[in-house]
Amino acid sequence: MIQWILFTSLYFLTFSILATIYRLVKGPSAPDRVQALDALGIYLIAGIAIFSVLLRSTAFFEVILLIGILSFIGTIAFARFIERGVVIERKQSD
Amino acid sequence: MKKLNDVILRTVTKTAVVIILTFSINLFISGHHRPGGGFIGGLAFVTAILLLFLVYDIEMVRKNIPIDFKVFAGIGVLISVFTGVGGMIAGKPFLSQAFGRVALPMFGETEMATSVLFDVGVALAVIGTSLTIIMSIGDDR
Amino acid sequence: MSIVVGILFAIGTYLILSKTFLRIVLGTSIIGHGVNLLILTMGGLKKGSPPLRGLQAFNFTDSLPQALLLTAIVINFATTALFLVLSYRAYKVLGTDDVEQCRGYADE
Amino acid sequence: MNNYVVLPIIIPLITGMVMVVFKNNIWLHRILSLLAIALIGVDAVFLLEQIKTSGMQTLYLGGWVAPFGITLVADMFAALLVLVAAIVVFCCLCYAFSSIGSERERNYFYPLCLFLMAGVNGSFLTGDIFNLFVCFEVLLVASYVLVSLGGTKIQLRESFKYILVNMISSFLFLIAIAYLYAITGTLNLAHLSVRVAEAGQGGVITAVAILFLIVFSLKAGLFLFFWLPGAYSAPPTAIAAIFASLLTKVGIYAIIRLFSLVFYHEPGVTHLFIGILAAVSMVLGAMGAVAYWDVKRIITYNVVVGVGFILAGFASFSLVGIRGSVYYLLHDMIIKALLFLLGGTIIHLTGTGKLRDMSGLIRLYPQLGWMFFIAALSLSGIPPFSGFTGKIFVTTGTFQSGYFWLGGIGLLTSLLVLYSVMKIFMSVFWGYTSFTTESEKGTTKGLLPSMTFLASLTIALGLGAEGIHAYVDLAVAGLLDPHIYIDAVLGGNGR
Amino acid sequence: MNGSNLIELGIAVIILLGTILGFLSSIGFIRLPDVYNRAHAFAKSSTLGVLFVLLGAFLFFLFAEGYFSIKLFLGIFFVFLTSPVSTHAICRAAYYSKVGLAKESVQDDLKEAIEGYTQKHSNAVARDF
Repeated sequence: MIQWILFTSLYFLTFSILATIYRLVKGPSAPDRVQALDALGIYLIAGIAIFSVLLRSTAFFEVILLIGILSFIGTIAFARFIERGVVIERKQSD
Repeated sequence: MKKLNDVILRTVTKTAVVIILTFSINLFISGHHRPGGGFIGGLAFVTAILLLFLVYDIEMVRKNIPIDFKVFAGIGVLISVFTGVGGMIAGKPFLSQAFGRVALPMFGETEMATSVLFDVGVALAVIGTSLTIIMSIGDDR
Repeated sequence: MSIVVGILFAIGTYLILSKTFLRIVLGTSIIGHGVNLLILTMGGLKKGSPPLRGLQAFNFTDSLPQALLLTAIVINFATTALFLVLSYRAYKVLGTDDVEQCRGYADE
Repeated sequence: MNNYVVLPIIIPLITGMVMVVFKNNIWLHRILSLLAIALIGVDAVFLLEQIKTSGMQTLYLGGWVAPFGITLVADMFAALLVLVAAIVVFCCLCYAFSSIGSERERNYFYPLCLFLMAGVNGSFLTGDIFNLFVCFEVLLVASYVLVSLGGTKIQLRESFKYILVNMISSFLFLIAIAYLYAITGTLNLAHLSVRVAEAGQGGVITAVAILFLIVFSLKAGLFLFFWLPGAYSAPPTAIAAIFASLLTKVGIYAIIRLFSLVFYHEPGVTHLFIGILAAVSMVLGAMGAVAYWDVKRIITYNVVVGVGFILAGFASFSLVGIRGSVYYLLHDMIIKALLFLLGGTIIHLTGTGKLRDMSGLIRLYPQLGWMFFIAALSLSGIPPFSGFTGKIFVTTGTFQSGYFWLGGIGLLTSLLVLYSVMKIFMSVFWGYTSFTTESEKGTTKGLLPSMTFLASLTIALGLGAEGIHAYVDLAVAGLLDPHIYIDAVLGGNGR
Repeated sequence: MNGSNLIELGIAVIILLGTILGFLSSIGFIRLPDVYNRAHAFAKSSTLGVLFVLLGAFLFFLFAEGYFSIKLFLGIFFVFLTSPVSTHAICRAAYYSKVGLAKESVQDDLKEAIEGYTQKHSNAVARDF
């Protein structure tokens, strides 16, 4: 029963990821694609969490946190790039 | 030019950096028996500082962390190599590891191995080199 | 896995054969990942009991390729980073990121 | 169990890192780097004596025994190469003190040289194929930075291609390692040799061997040398000399080691292939050397010829041929460094690399001119100098094992090489003196001693070939009989 | 069906709820007309969905295995903290790089704010933002 529910939720997740990939490929503007990448990271986190429940293993928690961190930093970097044209500023103007 | 108004980002960054640093130290320490270790711990550390770079700017981070990261890398590799040399001095082959149990005042009895020192060296080297690379790309003149 | 290795190699080769610096760097990086995956695949699944006491599994992955892989990843990371820095400097100094314009010698 | 084996790798590593930490003190850098290289040389002499008296020296890192842990092996061949490499780098660094310029010195020139040295020594001494890869990468990363150090336009352009070619060959190397591991299940060289001998060298293993050959010939400049002239003529003289004398030789060492220890079962296929590649690269290199009228170009193409000649001796796979290869390899490392330093000095003096733009330099710099004359004769194998021993052994070896065409091409190309170098000599040093001391662009102050040392070394190596005979013979014996290596590494438990 | 099974079932339902939320937000991700609307769909319901899933995993390990995972807790906190912020950053970037609003949009408050600001500091350059 529980397994069945978890598998169903994995199916839902797969559909969501497919939708995100559609947006990633289609997305008319750059922010769309960045948004889709961020969403992909988030859904990946969810998938790993479901897997760790399925396998009853605590080994994947580091991965969850790591993907979270990396996707956050990547998104911020992209946002910086789109907004100002540079990723890291030498001296922030004031 | 006026300063950009990104209060939300800055506020969150202050918390997130702390979380990432905690996590990196966790990764680093767990490397002896579980996945983790010097390289990954070092990289996680770098991500924290990278976040600072992104949200603030290079000058500001440099002012607050006044360390030359190349020196960091050099010291790291030196530490790693010297842990190997330590085995040589004792008459064993290069890179021989020694470990024993040490009673620390707060943590009770802890396992201490020279490979941890090696890992410290690796982590320092990774932090140093990656930050040097990031700075040299971001620091265009 | 082998198919993925092939796809990665194909993408990487395509990118390397293109003209701009950044694409070439990305191509080498992607080929590097393909190679890492290849090593992992070549390690294969071993039969018998693992070389650790207290474990009862019968199928296990070979751990040596993983150690090799870690080293290879580190090296790949270092070379890619260096390559990236260098191509950035080359772009700044040469004023172009087109490989075609970097051909030959100015004095001949 | 011998900790001397690891010293040539960790001494440069430690000193280099100390230099990185104390980065502003150039004099400290100079003294420390010379000290480190000298220490390596002394250590190599120690190793030589130990190997002579008690056979090959091995070191199991961390005490893990052979097929499982990382092994370092020093046989005679490797120790000789380490010694010569130390000598060459010592001279090049002496040369660099007064020629490289303080800009590059401050940008970690000496530490990078030492890392390069660590990588080179590591790949000479390592006992398993993956660490060969790792050491290759260490030396390649150092060389990438050295090529682009200074950041002139030509350097950046050439280093981009250089890095690309070398990265791809590294990936091929990894692929070959992966296949080899999948087939044999081990990476230790001695263990590999045993496994391959057990299973027989089938078609698949031969294919992997050819893959390895392609990888190493990319690195050594054997046949696939298209990247070499650009990359070696771009950086400053001292760096180019180190590259020419060490980097290609590491590739050659890897080819010789692998194909004498592991893939020696099918000489009809693999060694013939090496022979053909060697012949082609000799011919093409000689053609390039004859065709160009530019000092650096001619010398660079001579590197390719040298690579071809060494491997021609190895391809014959006979006692005499391999002995010739070893002799010629040692000679080639010294003479190529000398030639590059001389060529760099000429360019430094006249401010141009074109042969047609200069003449009559010998009146102003007689010492330089005669040194170049010696180098030219030695390069093409005229008797009293060091090239002669190698050439005669290689040619005899190829004739003995029936590769008459290979030996013939070797002789023919050495004639062409003589012509190409004499072309430099005649047009640069001979003829009407158009330069006066006022119009020169630089001085030879501080540059001459290291070149004089190298030149006297090549004479000494030629005259005293008998003296190192015992060492070379031990090296050749180790190369011809893999069981010596296997027994030394695997000890009693070699299966 | 005893207690622990019931708890596990409840946790599974929580996870399912989370993924359904994520699924709905991904439909919004496809269907909505412009960046800002899509960001809205993603930032609200998808973050909530992932939080449900992670919370489910956290509770699962807390009750079924008796293992209080500080790492997972940190992860939940981190995702909860950063996901909206990154969406916010993207939206800002999109707005300042002049990605247009959808045709159906009726109100643009930020534009008025910016105009008001530039009128107030008329000597400031238009690139201020």
